[in-house]
Amino acid sequence: QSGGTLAKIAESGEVTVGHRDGAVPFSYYDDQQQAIGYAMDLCAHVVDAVKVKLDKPDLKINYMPVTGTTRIPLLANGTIDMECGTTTNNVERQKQVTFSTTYFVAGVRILSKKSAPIETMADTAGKSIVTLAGTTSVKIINDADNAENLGLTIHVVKDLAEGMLMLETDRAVALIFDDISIAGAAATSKSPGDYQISKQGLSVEPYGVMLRRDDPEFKELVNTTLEQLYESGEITAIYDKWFTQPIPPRDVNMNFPMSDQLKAAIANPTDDPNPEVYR
Amino acid sequence: MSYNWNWWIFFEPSLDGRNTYLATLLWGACWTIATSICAFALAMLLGSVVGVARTTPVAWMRGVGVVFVEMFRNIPLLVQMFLWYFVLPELLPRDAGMWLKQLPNGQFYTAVVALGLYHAARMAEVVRAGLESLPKGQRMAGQALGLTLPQTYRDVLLPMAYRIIVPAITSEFLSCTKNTSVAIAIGLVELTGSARAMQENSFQIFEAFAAATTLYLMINLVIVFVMRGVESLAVIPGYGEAQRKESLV
Amino acid sequence: MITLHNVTKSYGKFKVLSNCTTSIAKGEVVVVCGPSGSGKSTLIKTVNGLEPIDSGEIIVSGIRVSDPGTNLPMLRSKVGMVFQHFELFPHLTIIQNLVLAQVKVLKRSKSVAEKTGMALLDRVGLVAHAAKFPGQLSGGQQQRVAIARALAMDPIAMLFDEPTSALDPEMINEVLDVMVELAREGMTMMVVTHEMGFARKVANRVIFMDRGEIVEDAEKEDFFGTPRSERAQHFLSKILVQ
Amino acid sequence: MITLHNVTKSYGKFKVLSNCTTSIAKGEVVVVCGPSGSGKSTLIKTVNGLEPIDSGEIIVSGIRVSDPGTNLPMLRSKVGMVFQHFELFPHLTIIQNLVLAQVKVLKRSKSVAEKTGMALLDRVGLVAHAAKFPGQLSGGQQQRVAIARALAMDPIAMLFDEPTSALDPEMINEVLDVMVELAREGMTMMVVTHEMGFARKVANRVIFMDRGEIVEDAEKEDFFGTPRSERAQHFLSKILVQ
Amino acid sequence: MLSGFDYQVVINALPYLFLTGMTFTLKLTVLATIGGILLGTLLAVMRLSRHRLLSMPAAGYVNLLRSTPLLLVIFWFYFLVPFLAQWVMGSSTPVRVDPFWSSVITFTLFEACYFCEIVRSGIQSLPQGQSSASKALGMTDAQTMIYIILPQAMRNMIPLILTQTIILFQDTSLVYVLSITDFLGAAAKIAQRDGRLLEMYIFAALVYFIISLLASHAVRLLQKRVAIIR
Ligand SMILES: Nc1ncnc2c1ncn2[C@@H]1O[C@H](COP(=O)(O)OP(=O)(O)OP(=O)(O)O)[C@@H](O)[C@H]1O
Ligand SMILES: Nc1ncnc2c1ncn2[C@@H]1O[C@H](COP(=O)(O)OP(=O)(O)OP(=O)(O)O)[C@@H](O)[C@H]1O
Ligand SMILES: [Mg+2]
Ligand SMILES: [Mg+2]
Repeated sequence: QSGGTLAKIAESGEVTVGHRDGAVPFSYYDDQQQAIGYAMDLCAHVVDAVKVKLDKPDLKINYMPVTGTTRIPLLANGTIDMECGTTTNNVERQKQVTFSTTYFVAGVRILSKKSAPIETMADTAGKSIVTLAGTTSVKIINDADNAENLGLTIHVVKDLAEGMLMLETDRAVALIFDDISIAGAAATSKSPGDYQISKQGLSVEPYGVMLRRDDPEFKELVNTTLEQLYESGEITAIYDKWFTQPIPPRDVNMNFPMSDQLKAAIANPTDDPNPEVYR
Repeated sequence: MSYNWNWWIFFEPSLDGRNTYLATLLWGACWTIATSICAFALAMLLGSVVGVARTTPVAWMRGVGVVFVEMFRNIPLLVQMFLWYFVLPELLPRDAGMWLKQLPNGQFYTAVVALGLYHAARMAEVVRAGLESLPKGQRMAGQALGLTLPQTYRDVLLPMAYRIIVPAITSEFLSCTKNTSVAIAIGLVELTGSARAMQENSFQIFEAFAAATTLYLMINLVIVFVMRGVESLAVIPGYGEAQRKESLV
Repeated sequence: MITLHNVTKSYGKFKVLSNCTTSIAKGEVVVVCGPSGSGKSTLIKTVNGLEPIDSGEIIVSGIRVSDPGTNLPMLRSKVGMVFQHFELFPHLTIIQNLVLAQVKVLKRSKSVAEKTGMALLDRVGLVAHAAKFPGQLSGGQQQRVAIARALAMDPIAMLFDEPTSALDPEMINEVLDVMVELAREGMTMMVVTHEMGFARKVANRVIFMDRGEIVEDAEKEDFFGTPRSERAQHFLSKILVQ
Repeated sequence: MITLHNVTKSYGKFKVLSNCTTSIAKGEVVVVCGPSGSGKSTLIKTVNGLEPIDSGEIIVSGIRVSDPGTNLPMLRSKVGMVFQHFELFPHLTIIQNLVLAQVKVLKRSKSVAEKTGMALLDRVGLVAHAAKFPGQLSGGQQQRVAIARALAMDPIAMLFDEPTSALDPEMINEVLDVMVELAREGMTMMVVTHEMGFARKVANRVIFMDRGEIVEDAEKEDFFGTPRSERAQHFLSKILVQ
Repeated sequence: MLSGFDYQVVINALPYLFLTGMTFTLKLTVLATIGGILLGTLLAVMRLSRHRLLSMPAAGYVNLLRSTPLLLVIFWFYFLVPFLAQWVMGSSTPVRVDPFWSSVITFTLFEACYFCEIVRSGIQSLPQGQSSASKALGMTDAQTMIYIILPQAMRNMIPLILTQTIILFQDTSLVYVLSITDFLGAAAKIAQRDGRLLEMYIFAALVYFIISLLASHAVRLLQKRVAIIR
């Protein structure tokens, strides 16, 4: 199919992987400023599959950092060919882009300081909270704010690091975002012991590789690759490498065994954006 | 892979669930205007003081002026915003820092201060240039009549200097308005920020940016229009004509 | 009235004034001349402290100008000064130009100041222009306003720095006429000018400067009769050749 | 040599020149005078086409200046011009100022041009300054260089636009001396100036302008003797009073 | 918190900050300056042209970009450039443009407007008498431009151009909002990885300050050297 991603890659001889620069442990920078992480490993398999498919073993791979703001436009305008990070698969986004099979199931939760703990959205009433620009959390928070009349001051920042900074410096009492990411941020912060994560989840967030719409050929290739990893059980090794063992650059251990939701999603691969499917 | 235009997006409800996207953009424009006006008022005030300081015969005042100007114009505005927003509260005593951080609309005040000081440095140079463009004899004439130095500045030098720099003030004001957009880096949801938020959530990049650009153009036009009025108020009969004649000969 | 004793001033290594000594009695008119850059403007500006001096002494009507404690604004209000480029305040009307310092410095009421101002404008023949701005007058008219502005402060002496050299030839005389009249009325005047016709007519003494020194300081008759220094002779021959 | 016939020019509604007619013979020296803004500068600039005219005719040495087909650069290279503000090229040294147009316009070799240039600098007494920049010379010196620059093109006529009015009094004569000498050597000259001493000494004819018109065009003796128009009388009385 | 100021963090980060970050910033500054001057001169000549077909579009472009905040322009071009490249290269899909080149294009297109105004006023500000004098010597319009106007205009413009370049150097920090690794971006990345924001921001401010200050000082010295003696 002309105009498809595979054709574009074949034509230009290069593929560009969009990644996040601080989404521990999905895609983030190590000591050498190389993008690494769970999602990056999965995407490496996709790239390998592309090489085989196009018979181009010396395919050039570009890495490009994206933010919540830039990831969708950059995918749409052809700057990146896939995005490997912590992007939630949901219905609104499906109008612009599409997603591979789900490779992680997160939930939005609240990170706060132990000295001023926050458990539920109601606890944040009248206070300043922070979340990340261009993410699904923004909508969740706004909906809660409107529904419960919380009178929140909502700060929307560029990335997780800035969000942590707001929380660290008491500009906000809570950082509300995907549980695994805030866990990563807290774990790699200066004093991990100061923070706590709420028990209650505000939503279910299936992650997938974000791809351009209307390109079934490429999506097929990505899905096949992932499903092969799921079937062969290779996924467990990759998962453990990032979630239950010490990871670079500072040998922090996320201690985050695979959830039942993810196990189910791996047993029955799906790219469904509907949260109910994963509950 | 082509881009899906959707101009109706402006009338759809935005993420906050209360306003349409158009309304959020207009709110953003209001923040832009408010920030810009407050910051520029600060810049005019401080800039005038520093600009005057740089032209006085008093050595230490000139020194302070130089330090102020060099300091605030040689650090990128974005970095200055970060310093004011993230670094300053940490350098203050704990309670003062906490108070600062929990100030409602903290980003707004920070943006006003950061922008105000940044543009004050540039206004100081403008005011100085205005004062220096006056014939040296004007200061002497004022003093020869027995006016004190402050009187000479207030009644003789500054009224002329301000008239001369009206065009420069206009362009500084325009630049200040544009620079408010840098405040998105500390989370102020002004016009560029609300366009960005609209883009993130609706994915209609070019509609959002086109609307923001149009609004900026309109704000610009209004400023230019108002400053034209100021300029015509500042005209002194005979003064400009003499200048114009001279440039012809 | 005005005494200068050993006045010296340098810009860096460059001596603008060296050991200038002279004095001007009440009612005397002294013309200062000399080549460009010889320090005439600087000398005349030291008299009311517009140019600070490095050493020496200047006494104006009993006040030591160069003393750090001297109230310079007060002194200056007593000594009128007229500049080469008029230096009217362009943003003020003619009458406002005359009123400003009377109100701010002499603390006169606005109405008194305006009355004084109008009387002086009448004297220089410019009442009709009171409401105009300086830019709307010709050079000669502007200079007459400048003289009126200085007179409004009731000065005890007047300093002129080349008052006619920025004027078109046709306008020089209207200004000189005002100055001649002033001299006749007994005003103490120190005038930097190249207008030797004026010097001949009203000066009591002529001071000739060169390279920061007072080379010649003579009665008018002596100066135009038998100038002693070669430099002064040379200068006069150049300037009077036409 | 130079003929102007019914020359007219307006800026918008404002008539700068109206029906100016005169002619200058070879070797003649004509002085143009008149009040400020009367159109003297404009008139002289029409002669070498620096100011285009609206109607009328100008012929210089047989060439019709106002014809669209005229090679203006060629014409201009034959007519020297000296400006009030010298207009030396500040980024070039004195000798480079003299050489540039010789090389670029007359296509002389650089060495020939330099020789000519040095000879002319010698004539105006400035060889020693050949390597300096214009900004390092006094006004009088700069104007002498400007004259030398014009002469370097071997002009058949010279135009002067108030060549001394931007100069200090002492420097006026050093420039006038060069001009007087030039006139004595038989150069055709058209000179806008207020220096009536110069006019008396070397002019053949005097043209008096007012409000864009040539009001008076007379032999020197007649002009200074019995000027006919009232305006000219008035002007002369003002300018010569000293 | 200041008591915990950690110099070691800064020292460890130096190679990354300068080899990756500052290199990017300086390369971007230099290329955008060169591109901006070339395009800006072209725009200036167009604006000064008597043909409206040339002057109008140039004026429109310059005025549009000058009334839009740089940050918005950065967003615009970052997302638009691939489409532009597709159009220019006649490709069937939007073309991937490296963030570096995307930034270079953005800043070139933006700064050209400012350089355009510098060049334009540089040419216009020369006294009329100079071109009169040149023409009076018989030089043609072109010769007047080449030998008299441009050499003087250029010398008058050099300080302004260099000052604009220093502003550009500072403005490049705005690519931070796109997570591009310029100097500020590098500092921010280290800061977030090591949780040392204060140290990194203060250090970044210091570096920008010193470089800009030295550069503007150098411009002032140069200004005296190239200035025409008047
Ligand atoms: N601020 C200054 N710094 C350095 N030198 C100065 C300064 N002001 C004046 N001078 C120099 O001092 C000398 C005397 O200047 P002054 O203006 O008194 O001369 P003048 O006799 O009035 O000349 P003119 O007839 O040109 O007005 C000149 O050589 C001038 O260059
Ligand atoms: N480009 C122009 N546009 C409009 N008016 C002009 C222009 N150039 C000159 N004038 C007007 O034309 C008139 C004649 O000007 P010109 O310079 O020829 O006078 P002038 O006799 O040389 O005066 P001066 O003695 O002041 O040099 C003046 O009133 C001037 O204002
Ligand atoms: Mg002087
Ligand atoms: Mg003229």
